[in-house]
Amino acid sequence: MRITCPFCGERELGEFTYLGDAKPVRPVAGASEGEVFDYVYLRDNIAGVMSENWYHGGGCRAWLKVTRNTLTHEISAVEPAAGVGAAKVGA
Amino acid sequence: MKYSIFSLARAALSGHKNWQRTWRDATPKDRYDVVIIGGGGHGLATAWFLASEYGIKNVAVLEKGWIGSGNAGRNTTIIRSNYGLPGNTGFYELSMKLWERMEQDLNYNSMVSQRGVINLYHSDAQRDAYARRGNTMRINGIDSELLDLAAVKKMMPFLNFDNARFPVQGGLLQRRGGTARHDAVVWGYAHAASELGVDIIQNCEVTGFVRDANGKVTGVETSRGRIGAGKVGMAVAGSSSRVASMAGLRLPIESHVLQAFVSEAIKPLIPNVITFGAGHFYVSQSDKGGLVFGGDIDGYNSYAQRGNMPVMEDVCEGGMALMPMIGRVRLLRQWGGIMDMSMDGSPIIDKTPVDGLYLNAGWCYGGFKATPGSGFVFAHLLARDESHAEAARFRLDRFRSGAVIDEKGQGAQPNLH
Amino acid sequence: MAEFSWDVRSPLDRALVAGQYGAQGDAGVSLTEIRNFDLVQVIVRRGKAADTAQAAKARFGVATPETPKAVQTTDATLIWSGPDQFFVLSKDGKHGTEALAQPFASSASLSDQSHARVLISISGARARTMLAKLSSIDLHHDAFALGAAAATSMDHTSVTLWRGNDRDGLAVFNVLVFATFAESLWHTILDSAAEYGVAISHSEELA
Amino acid sequence: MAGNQKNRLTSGGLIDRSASLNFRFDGKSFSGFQGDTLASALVASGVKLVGRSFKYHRPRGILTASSEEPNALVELRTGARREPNTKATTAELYEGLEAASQNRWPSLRHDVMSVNQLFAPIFVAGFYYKTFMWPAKFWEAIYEPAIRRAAGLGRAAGTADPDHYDKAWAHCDVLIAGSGPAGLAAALGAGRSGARVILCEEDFTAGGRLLSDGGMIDGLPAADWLSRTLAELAAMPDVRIMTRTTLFGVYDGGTYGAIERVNDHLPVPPEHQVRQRLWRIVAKRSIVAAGAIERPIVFAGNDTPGVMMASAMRTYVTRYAATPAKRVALFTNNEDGWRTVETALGAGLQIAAVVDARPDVSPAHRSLASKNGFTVLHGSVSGVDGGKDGVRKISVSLTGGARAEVEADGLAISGGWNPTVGLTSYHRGRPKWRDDIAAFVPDGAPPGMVAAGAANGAFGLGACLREGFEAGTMAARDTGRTGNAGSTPVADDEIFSLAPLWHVAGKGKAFVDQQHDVTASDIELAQREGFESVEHLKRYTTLGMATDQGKTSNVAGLAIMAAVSGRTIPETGTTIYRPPYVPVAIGAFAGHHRDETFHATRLTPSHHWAAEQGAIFVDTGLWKRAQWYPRAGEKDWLESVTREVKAVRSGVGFCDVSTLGKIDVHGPDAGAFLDRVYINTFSSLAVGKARYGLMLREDGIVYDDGTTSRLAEDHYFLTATTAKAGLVMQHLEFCRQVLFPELDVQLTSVSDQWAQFSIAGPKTRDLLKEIVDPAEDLSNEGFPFMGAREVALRGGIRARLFRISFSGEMAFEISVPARYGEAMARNLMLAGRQFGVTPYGTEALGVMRIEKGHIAGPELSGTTTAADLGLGKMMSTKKDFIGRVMAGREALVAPDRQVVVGIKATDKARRLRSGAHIIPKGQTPGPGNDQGYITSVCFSPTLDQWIGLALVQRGRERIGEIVHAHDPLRGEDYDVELCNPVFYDPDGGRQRG
Repeated sequence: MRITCPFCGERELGEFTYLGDAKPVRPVAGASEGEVFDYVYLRDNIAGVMSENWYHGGGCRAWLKVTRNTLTHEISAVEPAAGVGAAKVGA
Repeated sequence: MKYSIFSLARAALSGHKNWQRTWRDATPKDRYDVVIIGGGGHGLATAWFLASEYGIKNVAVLEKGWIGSGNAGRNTTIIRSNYGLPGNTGFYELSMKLWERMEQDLNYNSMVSQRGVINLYHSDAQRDAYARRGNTMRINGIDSELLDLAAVKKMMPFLNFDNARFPVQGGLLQRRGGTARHDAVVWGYAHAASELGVDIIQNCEVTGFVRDANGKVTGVETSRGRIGAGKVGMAVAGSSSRVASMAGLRLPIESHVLQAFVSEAIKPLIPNVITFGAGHFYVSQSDKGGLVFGGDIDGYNSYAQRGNMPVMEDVCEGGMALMPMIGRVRLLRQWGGIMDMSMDGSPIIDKTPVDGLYLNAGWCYGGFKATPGSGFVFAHLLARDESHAEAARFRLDRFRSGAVIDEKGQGAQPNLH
Repeated sequence: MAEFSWDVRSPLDRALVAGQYGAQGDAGVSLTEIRNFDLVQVIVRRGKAADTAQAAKARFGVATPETPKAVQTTDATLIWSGPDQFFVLSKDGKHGTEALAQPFASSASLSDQSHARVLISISGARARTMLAKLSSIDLHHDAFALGAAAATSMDHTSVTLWRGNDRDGLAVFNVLVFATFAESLWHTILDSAAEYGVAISHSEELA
Repeated sequence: MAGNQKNRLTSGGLIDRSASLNFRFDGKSFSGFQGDTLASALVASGVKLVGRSFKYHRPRGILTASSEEPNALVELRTGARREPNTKATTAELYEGLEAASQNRWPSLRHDVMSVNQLFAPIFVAGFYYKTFMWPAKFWEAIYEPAIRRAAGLGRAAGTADPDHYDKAWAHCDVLIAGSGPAGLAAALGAGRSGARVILCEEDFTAGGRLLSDGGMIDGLPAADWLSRTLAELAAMPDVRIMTRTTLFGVYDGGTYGAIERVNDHLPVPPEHQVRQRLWRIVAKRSIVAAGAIERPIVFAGNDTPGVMMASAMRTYVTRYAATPAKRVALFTNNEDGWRTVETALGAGLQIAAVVDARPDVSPAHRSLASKNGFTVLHGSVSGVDGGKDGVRKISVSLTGGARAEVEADGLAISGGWNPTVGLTSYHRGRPKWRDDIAAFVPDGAPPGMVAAGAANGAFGLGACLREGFEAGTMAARDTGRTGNAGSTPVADDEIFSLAPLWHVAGKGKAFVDQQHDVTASDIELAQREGFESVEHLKRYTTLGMATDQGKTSNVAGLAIMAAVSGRTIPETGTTIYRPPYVPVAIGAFAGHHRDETFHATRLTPSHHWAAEQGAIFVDTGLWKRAQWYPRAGEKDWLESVTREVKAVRSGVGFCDVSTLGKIDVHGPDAGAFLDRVYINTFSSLAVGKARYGLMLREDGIVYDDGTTSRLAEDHYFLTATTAKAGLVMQHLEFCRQVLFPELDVQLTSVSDQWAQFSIAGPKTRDLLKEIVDPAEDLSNEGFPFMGAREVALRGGIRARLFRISFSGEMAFEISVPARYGEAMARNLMLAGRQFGVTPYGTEALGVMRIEKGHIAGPELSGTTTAADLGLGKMMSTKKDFIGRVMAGREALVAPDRQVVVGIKATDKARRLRSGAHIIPKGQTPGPGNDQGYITSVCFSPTLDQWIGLALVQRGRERIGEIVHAHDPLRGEDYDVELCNPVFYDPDGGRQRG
């Protein structure tokens, strides 16, 4: 598998680390135990197109949101995580 | 039809024309007391134990392809009961005891081979962790031995003891562990269950659940029509989330790909099952002569049943680091299976929040060794509506309560288990 | 009172043996360790891209690299090292952490990496062939042109790689590797290069 | 010259007759030429019997001339380089080659195990599943060892592989598998268009079937066209032809695996060179031009030595000038097979007869037969007479029912061709059936891949060239290369007229899978027993699972299955194709990652200094760390470690702790950020102070710990444990980039920038005063416990100084830029000489932390909570942080959890061991009373006894209780007392003083 890092270009799988489904959003402070449980433990485990967190740790150390098909491993989009590129915020 | 050397010799005289089907080719009935989704080892074992142990014979096993086409037919055939945490320890030993009588129970030679499983350690910390685990096993009446370097050298003189990056210091040995012929386990359960009246229905894909007004599951929709059921048990590891979602359930499970490898057949080289403690590699040699080996999962969600090169290389690097004698042995085949990776690395055998639907899932990459035990306790749950004592901790609600069974201590990150 | 000597030792001090290694004859690969440099990691703060660029322009006379490339000035090289960040490679404290603290005070965070990396310059007729054993990225002259840079891995070890000016008509590849991994990677490089013949040296001068 | 090449033609062939090579097979000397394979040299020498089969030990010869060979497997080379199951058909001949036949005893000609053939009536498919079950204990003791010894073909060396391997990457626009006409035409099309091209050819010479079958291309004889084309391609700088290289797999994202046999054609690799190289090729497009494999027809006796694929026979005759037989019969069901007759006649061989299963034969062939005096029989070969010494006579069932016999010493078979669909099917693409050629062709190939030529079912030479050229040109276009591709090479197309025939009924064993001894009747039996799915068929009979991966057997097997089950072949379907395309040495996948270079090694800044001191090193992750520093006269590690601990406790010592993860946390929101990742508060930490912090995972379990110092308003310096350093950095980046993108915070790993030393002991301050600039105030007031700031050292360099203690002593940690690390160690020795300064290793570090009750790796097991570790009070209730909510779950706050306590044996002389379990005193150990276990132990020189830490149920409530330590693995049982985990200076006076 190869992932096209938006910063580095296409790189081989070995440079990346996987975390998992990018859809669950960390509940805000004060969320109930049930909400946090859902975030930490339950997964849609999609057979198809899924949005995922990957880390380009063997490269530019950016966290990436990768849209990938779990049936074919086809990658259709790669975006930086929300906090990458913060230098340009407000520019 | 009873299998034996005598029946074989008799059949030889007639040119083997008289053999019957190993399991009946059943057509679905309208209704069964229990319908089991999934014709893998676990589903078939469950059916056999329902029929043989709990007297429930009006049972169907529904398989979307051919029986054993999932992980039962695609694993590295290792059996062992060397677990360290309450919940796992007793359960896997129950399973091991059932392995030890399997051929006689089923009248089918599944080649259960108790050749020993050794986990090598390479540091004091690893030794201590194994000692803790081995002592747990002994306290639970399970055989376990802590070997020092000299004992390991004697047993496996072919390991790299001279110039290893992470020298072997010793190992934790379970002599009763070993291997079994994976396909034969499936066929054996199918054969024996079919003889007791269980219907094994292949090419029958479940497409939905039939629910009554109260939401109770009363049957399944399939590619071969609607089939009524008193209870429905799911044993579809690899596809658990997909099937559960038809009943509106989200599970603490991710599907990941695990690769396995086999080499060309060679004369006996490796006598036992070996796991490398300083890399991702484990190996045994099949009776046919191939080295069967594997390592870590690829590490990302996948239903594609194929792996990628980095992990293949990683596994072979581990193999060469541990036993550089295999350098010129050739890798013959590589395959990938879908693992039901749970959030704590341990299985789930429980009722679901949906009445009438029972779950057997989350086996990670350890499901094969659990086959008889899983069938036994799942049959118990289906028959008695309560967990078997040895499966009482495999609850679905343990993630909510925090009573997880996390052997590796990696938390809610399935690809690290 | 004891007299303390603070001699600087490169992490390759023991491993690097200057001279010829591997196959005899003309060396296909030249390895030169650059031993004396200042390296500052600059990470731009939130919303400060423009301020940082301005500060860099004032200081170095060039724009900060916003894509994977290395920009050479008369006395420094700015090397892209990730989104919102770059290295400043220089000598003799001219653009060291202390010197840069003031110009970037309000716009970027600085971390001294001068001792955290080893800098190896790789050239020679077989340099690309040899690097194909270590690097998964495409180093073809079109795909990795003069001034191209990459944050990547060699043999599972993180490196910063960039192509400097050609020498004798041949490409020069510069590799920054973490200091504690350096000896290990050095041996791997030597193993990979041995069949082509290796000329080994070290230098105090930035290329 | 050894051996007589009696079957070598006097001229022709692509062999170098000036380079004669001697070799040995089963101890006997032979000779061949440069350019031979082992198989062609054996053919030339008249050797027919080459091996024994897997189950029945039947004599076997050479069936093919390529990598699909099922029978001619040998052990190549000797000693540590012995390679079992090596295909003689692909092994290049070299001077001094040694090969031995396999799976026979005592000799190939007289193999005792051929007695198995007598049991053949019982040894049918799956017989072992029905027997060997009684008595139960006999399986491991008797049956299985016998089965294992009998199975397995060749013997591995059993000793470490002495050769080296490496791995490399390559990148291209267009990757081509195969250098036959289609592959070369593809390379021309792509290369002329300007694409970067890599062409992999598994053979040692490019050309594919052109080398055996010739033909005319662009008006030139194939050989001339080949050399012209290779020259044109060689002149293109971005076209690379890799011979001896097999493309074996395709992986996601256009990554391909290939194995290059760099030096297998030599007795041993030259110095500094590898045996084989694994290539990871990244290609935008790929073209499978890997040709097709001729398939046998299954009939009784089809495994007799001397039965050979018709195309292989052409290869031996044309390419190697070696004649497999003198009087050849051909059994064909298609037009292509007849080319073997032409080739044989051209080489002066006799044709015994042609058995053609088709109703009609062309007039041209009829006249060929009459001109050369051989008969054409319409029918099928139904039996073969012969044995170890080859074919003698062939029985033919004629169309219409009559029988005929033909005397011949070689039988060529041609059952048609199967396109090589492996590479196109590895992503679960299912090949589709084409009736006109009665074969599966590629379908559902991975993205970017196409098949061309014979691999795509186009068997004519002209079609191969056209398809290849078109595929090459299109692939180049797809990658944006639009140069002028010129025109396609042109050749005529041969007629391919085939009447499908898979199996001829007859008496005797008819083999489908020759290597695994799977017969047609085995397939029928499998069907009878309900193994109807092709995957069941494969698994039950082992069809196609041998080292040839069923290349010559799979399609025939499923055709027979289809026939007995009344289904069509496409309904029956194929099994799933799995890589690698040919078996690949495990060593090649490992490359240089073996022995000491299995993984990288990380060295601390003072490593070489420590080595000079004679330190013993321990592997900690990738690190080598000094474990202890033995001194002359010390009898064991314990004595050294005890000395080091005493030296610290009574004076001063130092230890390199640079392996800790060190992270600069910068930015206006750095404090707020740390508040969210630690359970305790850091935003309130004063500049110049350090604080111990604990991090949880989101599930509420402890992740890591360490001290973090505030060096400036917007700059914290965070440390993580050695084990978790990299993971913590990744986790913090996740928090920064994904969870809390709104915070203005920057993270940089500075682990390698700083050499960090722990200096501990009551004389620490005295030592520091020697080395720190006198202007720095190191007094308790000027630099209090948990102070942290930059200081100047004598000699002008700057350091970071932290007053923190892991040992319970008065202690500092000092950081200097890493290239001063070695100097720092020397200077500490110098500065501390008058105080008896002692370098200590990780063991002494461990002893002191246990004495002080500090938790470390064994307690941070990934299952313990902050409260389990006695750190529950650190958990802030005033803020949100990672893991806060889940940490409150019922089972994580249950009162009967196992928590950290100290333990000491009631018998002071007793040694403790980690991993022993804790059982209430007086009870018999069992699952119901297993209350915990010992996590860490050490011999405490301070207390003069072994002490430890343990996780014990309700441990803190049970301080003072005597419990039982149970260690059946090591046969030890003894009483221990649960105690306060802080054994040493519980009030902390020493570290604060």
